[in-house]
Amino acid sequence: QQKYRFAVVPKAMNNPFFDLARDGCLKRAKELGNIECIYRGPVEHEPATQAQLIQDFITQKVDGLAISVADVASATRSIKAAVDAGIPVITFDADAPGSARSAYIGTNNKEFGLALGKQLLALRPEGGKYAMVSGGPGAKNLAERVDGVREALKGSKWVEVSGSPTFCNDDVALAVQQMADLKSATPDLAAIVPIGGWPMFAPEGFKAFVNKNKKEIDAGKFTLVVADTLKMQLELLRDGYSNALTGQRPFEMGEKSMDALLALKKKEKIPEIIYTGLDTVTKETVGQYLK
Amino acid sequence: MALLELSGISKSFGPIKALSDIDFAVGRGEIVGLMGDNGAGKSTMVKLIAGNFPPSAGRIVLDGEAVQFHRPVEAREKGIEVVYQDLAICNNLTAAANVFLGRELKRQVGPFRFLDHRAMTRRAAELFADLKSETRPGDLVHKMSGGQRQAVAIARTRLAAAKIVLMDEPTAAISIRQVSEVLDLIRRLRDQGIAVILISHRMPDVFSVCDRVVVLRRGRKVADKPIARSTPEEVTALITGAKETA
Amino acid sequence: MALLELSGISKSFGPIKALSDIDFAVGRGEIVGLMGDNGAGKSTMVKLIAGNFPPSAGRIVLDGEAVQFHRPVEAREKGIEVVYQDLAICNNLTAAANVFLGRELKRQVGPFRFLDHRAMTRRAAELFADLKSETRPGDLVHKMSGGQRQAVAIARTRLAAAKIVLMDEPTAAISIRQVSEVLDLIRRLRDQGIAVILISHRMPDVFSVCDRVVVLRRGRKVADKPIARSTPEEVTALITGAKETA
Amino acid sequence: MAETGRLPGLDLDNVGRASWWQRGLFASQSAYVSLALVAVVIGMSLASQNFLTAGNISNVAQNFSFIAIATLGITLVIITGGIDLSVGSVMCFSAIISAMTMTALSDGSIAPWLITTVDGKPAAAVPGLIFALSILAGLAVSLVIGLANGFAIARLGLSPFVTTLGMLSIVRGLCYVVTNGRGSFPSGPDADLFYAVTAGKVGPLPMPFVYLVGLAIVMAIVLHHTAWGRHVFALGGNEKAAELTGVPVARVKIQVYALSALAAGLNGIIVSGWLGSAPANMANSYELNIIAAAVIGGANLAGGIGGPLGAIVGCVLLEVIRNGLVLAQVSSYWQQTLVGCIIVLAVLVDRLRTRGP
Amino acid sequence: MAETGRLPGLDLDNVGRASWWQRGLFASQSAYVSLALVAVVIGMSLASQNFLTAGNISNVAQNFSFIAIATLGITLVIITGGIDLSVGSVMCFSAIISAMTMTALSDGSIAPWLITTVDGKPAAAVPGLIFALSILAGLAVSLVIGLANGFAIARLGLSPFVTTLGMLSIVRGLCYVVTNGRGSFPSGPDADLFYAVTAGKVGPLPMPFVYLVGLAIVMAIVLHHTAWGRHVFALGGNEKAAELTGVPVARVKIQVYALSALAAGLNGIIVSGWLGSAPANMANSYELNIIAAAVIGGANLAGGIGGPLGAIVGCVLLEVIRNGLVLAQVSSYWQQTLVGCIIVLAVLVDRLRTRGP
Ligand SMILES: Nc1ncnc2c1ncn2[C@@H]1O[C@H](COP(=O)(O)OP(=O)(O)OP(=O)(O)O)[C@@H](O)[C@H]1O
Ligand SMILES: Nc1ncnc2c1ncn2[C@@H]1O[C@H](COP(=O)(O)OP(=O)(O)OP(=O)(O)O)[C@@H](O)[C@H]1O
Ligand SMILES: [Mg+2]
Ligand SMILES: [Mg+2]
Repeated sequence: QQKYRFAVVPKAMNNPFFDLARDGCLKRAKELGNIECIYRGPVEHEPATQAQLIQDFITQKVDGLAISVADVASATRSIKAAVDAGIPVITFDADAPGSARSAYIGTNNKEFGLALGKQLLALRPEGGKYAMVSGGPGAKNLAERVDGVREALKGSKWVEVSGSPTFCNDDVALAVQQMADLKSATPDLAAIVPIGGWPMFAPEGFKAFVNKNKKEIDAGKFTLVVADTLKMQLELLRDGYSNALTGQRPFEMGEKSMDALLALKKKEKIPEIIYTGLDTVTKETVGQYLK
Repeated sequence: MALLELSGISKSFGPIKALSDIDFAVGRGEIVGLMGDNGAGKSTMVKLIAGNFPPSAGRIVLDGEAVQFHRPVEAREKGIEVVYQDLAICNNLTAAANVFLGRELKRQVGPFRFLDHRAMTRRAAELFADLKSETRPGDLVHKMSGGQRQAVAIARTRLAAAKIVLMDEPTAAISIRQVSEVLDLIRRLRDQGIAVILISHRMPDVFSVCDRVVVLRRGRKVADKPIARSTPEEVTALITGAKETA
Repeated sequence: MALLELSGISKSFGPIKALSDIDFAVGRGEIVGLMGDNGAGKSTMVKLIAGNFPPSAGRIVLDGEAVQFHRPVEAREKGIEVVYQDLAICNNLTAAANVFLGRELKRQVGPFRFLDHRAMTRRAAELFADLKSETRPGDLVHKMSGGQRQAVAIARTRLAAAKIVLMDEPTAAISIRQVSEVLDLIRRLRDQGIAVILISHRMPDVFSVCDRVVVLRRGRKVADKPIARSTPEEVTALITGAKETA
Repeated sequence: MAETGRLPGLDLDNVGRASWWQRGLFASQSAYVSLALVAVVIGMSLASQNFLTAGNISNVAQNFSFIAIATLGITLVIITGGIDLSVGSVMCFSAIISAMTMTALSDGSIAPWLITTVDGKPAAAVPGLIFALSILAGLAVSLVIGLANGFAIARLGLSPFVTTLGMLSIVRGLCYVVTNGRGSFPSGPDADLFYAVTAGKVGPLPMPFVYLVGLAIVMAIVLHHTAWGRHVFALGGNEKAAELTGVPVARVKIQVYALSALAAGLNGIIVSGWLGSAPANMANSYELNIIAAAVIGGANLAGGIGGPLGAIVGCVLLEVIRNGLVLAQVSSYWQQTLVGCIIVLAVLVDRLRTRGP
Repeated sequence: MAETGRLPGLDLDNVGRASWWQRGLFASQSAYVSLALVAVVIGMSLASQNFLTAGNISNVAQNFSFIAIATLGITLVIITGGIDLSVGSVMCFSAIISAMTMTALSDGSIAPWLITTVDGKPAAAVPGLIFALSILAGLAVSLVIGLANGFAIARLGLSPFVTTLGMLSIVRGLCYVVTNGRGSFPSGPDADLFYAVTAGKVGPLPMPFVYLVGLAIVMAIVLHHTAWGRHVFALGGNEKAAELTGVPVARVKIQVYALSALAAGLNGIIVSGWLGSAPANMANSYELNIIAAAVIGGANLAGGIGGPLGAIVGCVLLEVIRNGLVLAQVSSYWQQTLVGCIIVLAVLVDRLRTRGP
């Protein structure tokens, strides 16, 4: 049986989100047996470093590349170089539409934002002021989520405060501090929607923040709808520290990437866009996700 | 007319009045000894004349023209050369490079002007030989002894046609062999019509070359008289304060 | 028996032989003048004795005991005090702090030992007064004149009961008033049985206080004789190389 | 330095007395930056009425003390004329090691005799011991890193910038290596104690703030009233002179880098207690903020000048600006630019003040 | 410095001649790091058979020149005894401004007369003019930033570390502000020219490599054979002495910071050409790598020592290690740790070599 080496290149290796994708790849690679999954990306989110790494993989003549795109334009060129060298490329998590990649596997980030917005609207149709917390200003997928949230809430009674979104640069401590700052800046803030899990990755800091505003939350005057559904986030939701979560499925992204690359190697046809779907979790449904 | 004339010069550093109301003149080809206790203000006076900092009050007239230097190089362009007490030497450069620092010799190559290493080395070697100093032009100053460094600082003043040379304790660290060379040099400068202000704590040096001696005490001028009409004993008394004025 | 004895001492810095095969001894209560041209190796010799660096060859015997210092403080603990040519002063500290640097006076408060600022200031003031120096103990050294700094460096050697004091051009930058104080100090040290090695380019100083004079030339000892049997002229000739040996 | 008293016998007629505003605290950078701080606070409270609320003040007090303890440590290094770029990485590594130790002790994967079972739930055999061991483990690795820095700088004579730059990289890499990029969480029977001690409150005061004030006072006394403190300043003034006069230069240097790493390690543990997590990218590039805070507070990178008061003021200023800009609803994009401007302005004020004659 | 010849008249009997390995190039850090480089290359080529393939060598040549031009610039600053932390931000900002200018000129939103339409597609009215203007715009902003750094440091007397730390923050903030966080990419009729000039090849040599070699040769000549170069070294040796002897200290300093920023700007434009994009977080925290490369190559942060050869060797070493670790399939997490070790080792070797008497 033919052996294949597939490289998985995340945006940044310091993000726990990509660990799940890696675990998915590794598990699937083991199941398939004839695949080696090489997981390697820039440690921090920086496009030039990612581009250099892709070059290195091309030099190594890996059999396939799955890339979470750090910067669309630069990845477009790297992908072209890989495809020219005969290496099939797919993107996962963050896409480079218009590039030579064969497929994208991941979340529809616009949908993701819309889902977050709709959750908020469902919980609090009466509206109020809201703010968002984002990761880095450079990331296209995050920008799409922000747009999605805004679109979902357009026409409703929800208004975004100025200064939103704040950017925590993937620094979880900063994310919690920014939530506190946003609440201080606008005491009648009715909701915060972090469009990534950062503040909840600092569970104690997040709890401290929530406890300070416990009365308002219990009274339904302050709502927290958070993106992502990592285990610690589900636990926090279960314990009443947030109102709802919407999550992507990074593990599946990893699994499906291996399948897609293998299919490409076997010259099979695969759909260009494969959405892995979203999990919408509320207090009521959190139990089944925590199993 | 005096070559250099200071009138009503004062200089304060915060609460310290380093110089108070100094009047002082140097003529062409005159050697003036500037003496005084430690902290009397001698170096401060040199630095004022050399444009290191402006006086708090008073004016400086050079060659009949009131001058206001903002940078040392301006003073040098007007013909004031200085040997600083702390020598002003770059340890990471060679002796020759230090001598020519700020006025390197250059050679035209097409439209560019490159350093003329050979000419500078040769000229520096001549200057050191003149001073009877065993300083090697190509050696890094970093490794040199105190006296060798002083030779570098003195050699520097010989590069351009100066009107006046200020020497702040130029013989402090050098051996007797070179002391007499420096004193000779000072005399040769005088013979070329160049004025010299010599700061020194060595009474014999001052009395052997200077035409006039000026004594500072705690920032004030307490004496200014021809060397012939003074004695080492009197100057010592003036410096220590045993005698109030002369 | 000599207090300090150097035998066969050599020291090279890469290609430069700063000292070659020096034998040299100092007795208790003896004042030895160490003279030589710039770069002759005087400071190198002082630094060897003071433990700044080890000799390339040869041995040092202090008080009958062979010593091998690895750090300056070890030499000091054995009773060797030094006034360095470059003074070894911290500009950001006060004069008093500099004098007591490395051996601060302390006061016990419970289990802790705190600095005794008052005692140090007072003692430093006494030391400066002794030297007839107008140095204020509480002032930052940063702002002081060259001579004031030298006073700080000299005051430092008076703190402990030394066996031998090495002075590398201690009078280079200080005014005549204090020169005589320093020379007096050296005599007083001798009277207490302390040996002094005085490096100086000032012939009169050496001839007025020293018992013996040693002349170095290009790293070799060319003379070592009682002052009474030498003359300034002879020493000058030895320094300049006009005379080969004595 | 404390002795500025005048001596009776020494009255020179050309030396006056410095005016009050040129002496002591008033002449220090800390005083000027404090003024700047007051100005910024007034400005911020005008820009947002929420700035001076009790909740926000307690936020600020908590947030600034997150980097302030590390800033105290680095101030010592800066006074000796050195620099420590590894503090951010050390914060993270020490937090990770503490959390991992606590987890390993609690699930019995090391030293299982420390764990008993009470009512079917695991409990500590000796109350607080797991907690103490975890903290000690974190501090111990910090100490080792600090000693390595100090050894390389003091004994091998390497440049502090390069050594600690290398260490920044080495330690950050280790953070990723030991956790596989994931970070770790304090857990087990002593976790609550851990949170209480690091992120709790004493009356109205957040714990980190209490530690900070205590450490700052000790540091002020040690710097100005012990021989060791004097030696730290001497090193920054003229290292060669310090060596020649018998100051144990190498030892003091090693101690200073060790203390800086310990302070950073402690700071990291406290932050991880507040976060409830020690992510592997925690405190990433904080070294620049920490150095900026120390410098804004008056520590001079050339050595010989600095102190705890300035360090704290610098940290407060940075945090007030960060917090204020969010409160004033300034676009996030502008924040970095403004913080940069403030850093330059703070040193500019100092420079204009001391501008020579 | 070039004059080491001996003079006939001056032969002192106690002064010998340095052995060959203690003189000239052999005694320099660059020589030792080059040796280390050779060792690493041999090691890597044993670890992975892909390492010495033509494709990979050309990769390495391209990648290291991405930071090498900026390293040349910062080496100048380091020789004067300064430091420039803003280079990473400047790389990014200059690339963004270039790309934005090209886009704006191409879609006619500024200076629409530069655009005509040929066969229904937009084309440049004057071939290459849009390209030239875009590059100039990028370099012009870099120059402005460099001049601002230089002015603050030379005229206002601020510390280089703090000034450029502030600038790092200011300029990175501006990158986000002008692009609204998204970055930008070169587009329009001259984009292909832009790509050819920045990321093309001359024969087998990548363009960036060609620029680098050219600039390094010019720099070597200027440093060692012009008065300006001599003054740069003098500044690093003793700034006060340089001032007193008539070296135009402030001017040279400003020029040096301006050149450093220009080099970084040029480097940024080249990288963006290769990426085909100028994202707003490009070259984030590259300053530490760039400084590390300069230092590994022998530039001394205390000032007075350094040169282009060393800078290049330092960059090559860092890139060979990065590339080699990927090829040898060592985890990224270890890469940082290893780079840190190499930094420390490089200065350690230098230190042992020059170890005192
Ligand atoms: N930059 C400065 N800031 C503050 N005070 C200064 C400064 N420079 C000099 N002083 C003070 O001014 C006074 C005069 O100093 P100056 O250096 O002129 O003395 P001097 O006569 O040259 O002494 P010496 O013979 O010791 O060199 C001293 O009290 C000194 O402390
Ligand atoms: N650290 C060093 N490295 C290399 N060479 C040195 C070093 N220290 C001194 N030298 C050299 O050793 C020789 C002797 O120097 P030393 O300082 O002992 O002279 P000196 O007799 O004290 O002269 P001076 O009267 O000028 O102070 C000189 O040639 C000097 O260049
Ligand atoms: Mg003087
Ligand atoms: Mg000497």
